[in-house]
Amino acid sequence: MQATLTIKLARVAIVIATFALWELLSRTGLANPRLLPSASDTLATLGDLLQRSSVRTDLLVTATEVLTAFALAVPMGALIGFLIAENRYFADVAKPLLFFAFSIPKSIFLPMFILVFGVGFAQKVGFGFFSTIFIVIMSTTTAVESVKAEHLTVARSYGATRAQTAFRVYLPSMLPVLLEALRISMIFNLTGVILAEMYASRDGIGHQIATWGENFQMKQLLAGVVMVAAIAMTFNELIRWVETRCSHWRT
Amino acid sequence: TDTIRVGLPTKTYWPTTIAETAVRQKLFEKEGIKAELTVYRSGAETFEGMAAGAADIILDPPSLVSAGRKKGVMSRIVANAAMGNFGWQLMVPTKSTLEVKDLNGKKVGITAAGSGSDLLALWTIQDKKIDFTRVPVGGGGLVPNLLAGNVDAAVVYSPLSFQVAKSGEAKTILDYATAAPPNLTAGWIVLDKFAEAKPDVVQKAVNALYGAVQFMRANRDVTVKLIADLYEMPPEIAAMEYDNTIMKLETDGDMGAANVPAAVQLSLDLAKLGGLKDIVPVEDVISTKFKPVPTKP
Amino acid sequence: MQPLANVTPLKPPPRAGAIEVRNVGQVFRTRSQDVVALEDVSLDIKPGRFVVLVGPSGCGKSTLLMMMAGLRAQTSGTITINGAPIAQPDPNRVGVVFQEASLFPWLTAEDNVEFPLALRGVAKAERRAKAQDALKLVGLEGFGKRHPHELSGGMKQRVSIARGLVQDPPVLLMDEPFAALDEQTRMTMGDELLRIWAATGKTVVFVTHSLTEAVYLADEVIVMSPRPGRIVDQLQVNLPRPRTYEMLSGDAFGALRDRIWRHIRKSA
Amino acid sequence: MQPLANVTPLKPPPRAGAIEVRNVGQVFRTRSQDVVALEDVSLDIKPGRFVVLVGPSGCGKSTLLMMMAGLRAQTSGTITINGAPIAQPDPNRVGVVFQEASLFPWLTAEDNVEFPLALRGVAKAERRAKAQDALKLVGLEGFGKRHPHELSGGMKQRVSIARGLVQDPPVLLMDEPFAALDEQTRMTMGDELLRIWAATGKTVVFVTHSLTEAVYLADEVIVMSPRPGRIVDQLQVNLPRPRTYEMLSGDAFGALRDRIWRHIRKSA
Amino acid sequence: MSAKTLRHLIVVGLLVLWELLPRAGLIPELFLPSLSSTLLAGWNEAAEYGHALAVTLYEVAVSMAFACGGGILLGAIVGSLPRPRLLIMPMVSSLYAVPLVILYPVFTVWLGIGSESKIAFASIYGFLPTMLATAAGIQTIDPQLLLAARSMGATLSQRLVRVIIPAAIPTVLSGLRIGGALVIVGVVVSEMLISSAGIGYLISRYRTILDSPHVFAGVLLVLFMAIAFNTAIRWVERKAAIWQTGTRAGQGAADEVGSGTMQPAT
Ligand SMILES: Nc1ncnc2c1ncn2[C@@H]1O[C@H](COP(=O)(O)OP(=O)(O)OP(=O)(O)O)[C@@H](O)[C@H]1O
Ligand SMILES: Nc1ncnc2c1ncn2[C@@H]1O[C@H](COP(=O)(O)OP(=O)(O)OP(=O)(O)O)[C@@H](O)[C@H]1O
Ligand SMILES: [Mg+2]
Ligand SMILES: [Mg+2]
Repeated sequence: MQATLTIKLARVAIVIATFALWELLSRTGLANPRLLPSASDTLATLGDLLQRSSVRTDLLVTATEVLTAFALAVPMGALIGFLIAENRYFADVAKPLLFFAFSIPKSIFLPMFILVFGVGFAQKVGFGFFSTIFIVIMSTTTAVESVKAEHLTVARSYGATRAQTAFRVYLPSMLPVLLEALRISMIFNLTGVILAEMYASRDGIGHQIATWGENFQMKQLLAGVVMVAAIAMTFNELIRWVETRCSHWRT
Repeated sequence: TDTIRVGLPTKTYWPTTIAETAVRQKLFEKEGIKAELTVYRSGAETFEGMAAGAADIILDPPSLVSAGRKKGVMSRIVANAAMGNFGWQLMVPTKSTLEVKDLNGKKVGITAAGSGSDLLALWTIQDKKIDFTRVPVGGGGLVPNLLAGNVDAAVVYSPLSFQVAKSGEAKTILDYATAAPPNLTAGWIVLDKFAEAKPDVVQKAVNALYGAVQFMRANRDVTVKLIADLYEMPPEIAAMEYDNTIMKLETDGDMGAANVPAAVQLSLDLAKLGGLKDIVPVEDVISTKFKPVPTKP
Repeated sequence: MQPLANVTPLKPPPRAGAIEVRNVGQVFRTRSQDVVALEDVSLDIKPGRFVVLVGPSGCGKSTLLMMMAGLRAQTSGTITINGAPIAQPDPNRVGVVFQEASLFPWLTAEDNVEFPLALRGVAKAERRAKAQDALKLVGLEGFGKRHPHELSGGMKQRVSIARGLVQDPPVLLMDEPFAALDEQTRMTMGDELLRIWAATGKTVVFVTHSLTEAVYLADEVIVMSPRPGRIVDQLQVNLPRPRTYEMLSGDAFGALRDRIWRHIRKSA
Repeated sequence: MQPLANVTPLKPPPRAGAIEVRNVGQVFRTRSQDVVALEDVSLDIKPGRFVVLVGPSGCGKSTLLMMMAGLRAQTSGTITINGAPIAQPDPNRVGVVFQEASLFPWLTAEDNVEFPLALRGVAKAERRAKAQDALKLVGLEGFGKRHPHELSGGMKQRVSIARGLVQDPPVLLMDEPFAALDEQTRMTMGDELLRIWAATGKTVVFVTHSLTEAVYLADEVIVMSPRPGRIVDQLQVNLPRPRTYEMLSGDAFGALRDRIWRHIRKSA
Repeated sequence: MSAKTLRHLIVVGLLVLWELLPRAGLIPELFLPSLSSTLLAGWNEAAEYGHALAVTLYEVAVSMAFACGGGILLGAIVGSLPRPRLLIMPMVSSLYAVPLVILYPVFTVWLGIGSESKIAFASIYGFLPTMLATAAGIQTIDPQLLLAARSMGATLSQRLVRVIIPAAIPTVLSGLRIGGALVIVGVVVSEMLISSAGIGYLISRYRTILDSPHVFAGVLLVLFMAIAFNTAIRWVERKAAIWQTGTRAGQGAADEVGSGTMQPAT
């Protein structure tokens, strides 16, 4: 089913309402405007920030890091996840271990990434990768497990190879779960890269945001957060677009 | 040419101003080296950065050097950067009537347990013979939680302290720059390995850094503008930062000076309050090999 | 690989599709107890024969087919096709039309039919042409762009039959392919199937519950007993080919049908 | 709610199950084009009648049933049961046996049969007893603990029938319930169904592709034309009840069967 | 070698490496103190760690109830209603796109600095993936099953509890797994950022003074929580294996029961 006009309108309405509420809270003083600058102020600040070439460079740096980490983590995570789901033995060995790795706050390991990669592009990408891959693996495993046995039997009867089964049966039937996983992975990835930038860096938007926060520059901080959120949401919408294109067969 | 990687504990902290001035005035170039500045999240992260080999010279308190030596990271302070907690203030919301002595049993915000602000809070407890709960709220949470009333007071660093004082949101009830006994709060630190392998680079680096301090003292307007730019704050607050912090910094940085060992010892003693157990003798923490010769701009 | 039969139904080429089932048994382990689905089943199917399998519900017909297709391992005994055991599915030797349509819901009808060809890397245009032919054959011309959930039960089953035919393997295993079809469509489809079979020399193993259909289609009808499934009778249907609807009311036809009927009644 | 009929098949209680279908149409919107599945269908089914629906594959039988069950809204026209329109499924008035078994794979056979009772909060013991009876009725005694994937195609369909019967609604809609069954089981099940129907006074609407079955079971056979589905004939079957297998070879039976057959042939 | 043996071997191998690498000086003790010194540090401060664990466990338990319970319920509701799904899902996933960690210090302004803010943060952190995964899993359910349930008069809540959730069990379980892990991470991270109690607090306090053995003693405790949670989930998974029949996961479960004749897929 596609988003109908009403739903699109409702969505826009909700977005507007959110911003209106934000503006109202701040303007009426229900929330201390020093702590929650109004939406309009924040957006104006955002406009100013985007004028600055340094901020644009930071955004570009962060975006490159994020995309690189994502492009590495997703295929690799998906492959490992797939292997785990396909191979009982491998699964029994690796699944709990991966789960434990997933459950530890990753920021503990930030120093180790500096140890291995130094401070810079590789370290950000490395940490972004590290923050993302576990969730990709875990989600892929689930997605694989939700595939219907009868569809696999059919493919098997036609002599589908491993790769063919993967791409022609697993992939389409896992798609909804997988796209959701991609969405969540992107958020982990983004957070990972930003954390790495906050931890140690020479540039990148995370570094800026950390500074604004410590300096109690709430407008800039919120504008920065809106900026990052906007990037993530754009990505979300991209996936949604893929979703509507690919899943129309679902009723 | 050699590159020296300078690790700075946060962006809006005076070491960044020093290093940036040195870069902008081309003092490193004049010494024949290149500098690469990296900003870390806090002092401990900076130290980890150096230990991981990502920074050659950093600014941190002696306590971390001491703790690091016990953990196999061999480094020393090569230059004395500051002998006081300039700009650090114990603040309460403007409307609050609390005095320092009234804080007994109250909640006081600090950035992180074991951090500089924690040490000052602990010192306050000891010195004023009161007891209060220290609540770590992170750098970003300090002022918001103070204003929201989640904490009754907070140990605020500069120039944030100046900023909120100026805006009238909070007021100072204790200025650590004057109240706390002078001790070596921060120095420039290098790994022993690096000092041995490239003593000349270290020497040149400290020359440039102290050249920057000299330059800043001599050029108020330029520096105030730089601070305002770097920290993204109004010039009047930048000026307060200049007057109350930059002007108080050590100008020669000589670790061989007579008052240094006692100042370092005091610094380590304070850190003990914060739970530091890994104390090494003062002479292991400092190096007197380098005496900065400020680079002329 | 030979071209799809229905395009040029001229000469019956010799196809090699001998099936040998030797003392095959199948035991399912369930949570509660072991179920003996098949016991000591032996069969010899000569290449090019049309063999129909009948038997009461749950007697193991589908299970036997799955084993012949290499989709399930037997608990005991051996199954060979052209002398070689089938340890795993081999679409070059055996094609299957499943009892439940099991179409891929994310593919359109024609993409579903093309699926086995796509797996073999057949070029898009050729694939499409073959799929169109097969869909036409099952009376679904013009429905190629629909997704399975937009089709009726019988239509889905026909897509599934088309998918089985398009592969053109020497052995075709069909599990109640016409169950969801009305009598008229069923007859047309039966005739089409016979035509393809005659033209290509395939071996067909066909499961049905309609005894009339069984006799009408078969060279040989194999009757199975209820659990544990065993073979209780094996009838040669010596009616002349091509078969006509008139034969349905003939005595020979009636006699064969009755004989099967008695077997099934007895065993139930 | 009345007790399950087969437990006490003594007196036929009067059940209210009048179905009125007035000028009903159904248009499906697909990506490519609009499909008119049903056009101007009107029907009047008196309470307690056994009505059989026949028609070529894809003519809209299932669609019509879904609309009667309140599971799909018609595009035009009205459907009422006992005078009240059915905007949504109402198990107190209508029960459905689907064309595809649609059992819950995570429930055992008996839990599947109990499911509708559990929804109504029937006590465990009563539920279990009724489910056992229903399973016995469909010849699946002893299979209660199996999961659907451990059952054969026909067995699944029978579980689904049992699930429909256990609900005991005044109107029972059955979509090709016997399609996957062998002739023997099919006949037994048909007789059982007639017995329950006679004992409970239900209204039954039954879809089948077997014309013999249609005439054997029905009070009335409704013949539909292919897309767009319309009603082309409505035959009263006035054979006496109880029906016997001997009637199958009678002339009256043959004549009725032939008449339907001609309709279907013509329209195909 | 059985999978379990190999896994245990790997764990033992990792532990040995943990002991040896720092001892051999291959990794500075600052980054990874040896296992023995970590255990010793934990043992010496056992009381302190015990107290912190109690605080953290409490926060984890409450957040888990919110995140997993609420996430599954809402995910199931939203996932099964097409219109709300189209409306709400984009909102929810966009909401999750806001980097909460960055805003956490500001959040405490409204949520306070005690356990409430940790619970709120961890709940949100774990809630969204659980909900998203559940809702996505719902979409893979065979619509025919819902139709059947509807025909039998199942109310919305009955459909939810009796059809949607069981049918989506594999996805729901993994949502639970991910959500649960995130709750643990969320509580610890928020404690690390702002708090005066809990394991996260200890980790960040010891980290600030570069006391790495004590830091890793804390990490070890976090790991133990994860192990405990994993054990619990596996227990649920085994109980639920029977629900997954008909899917890949179910095939695995069936294999376990022992229909040994099944061939491996592909
Ligand atoms: N996976 C399984 N686990 C346990 N028992 C099974 C399994 N599959 C089939 N069976 C049992 O094996 C027997 C034979 O099943 P099969 O599907 O081969 O029957 P069939 O002859 O095709 O019946 P139908 O005509 O109803 O399709 C049945 O009793 C069934 O319950
Ligand atoms: N969801 C849908 N979208 C589009 N078309 C549909 C949809 N459902 C059914 N149709 C079309 O409506 C027509 C009638 O379908 P229906 O399932 O009612 O047929 P039927 O009489 O039950 O056939 P069969 O005997 O094969 O089960 C078919 O042409 C089918 O393709
Ligand atoms: Mg079968
Ligand atoms: Mg139908």
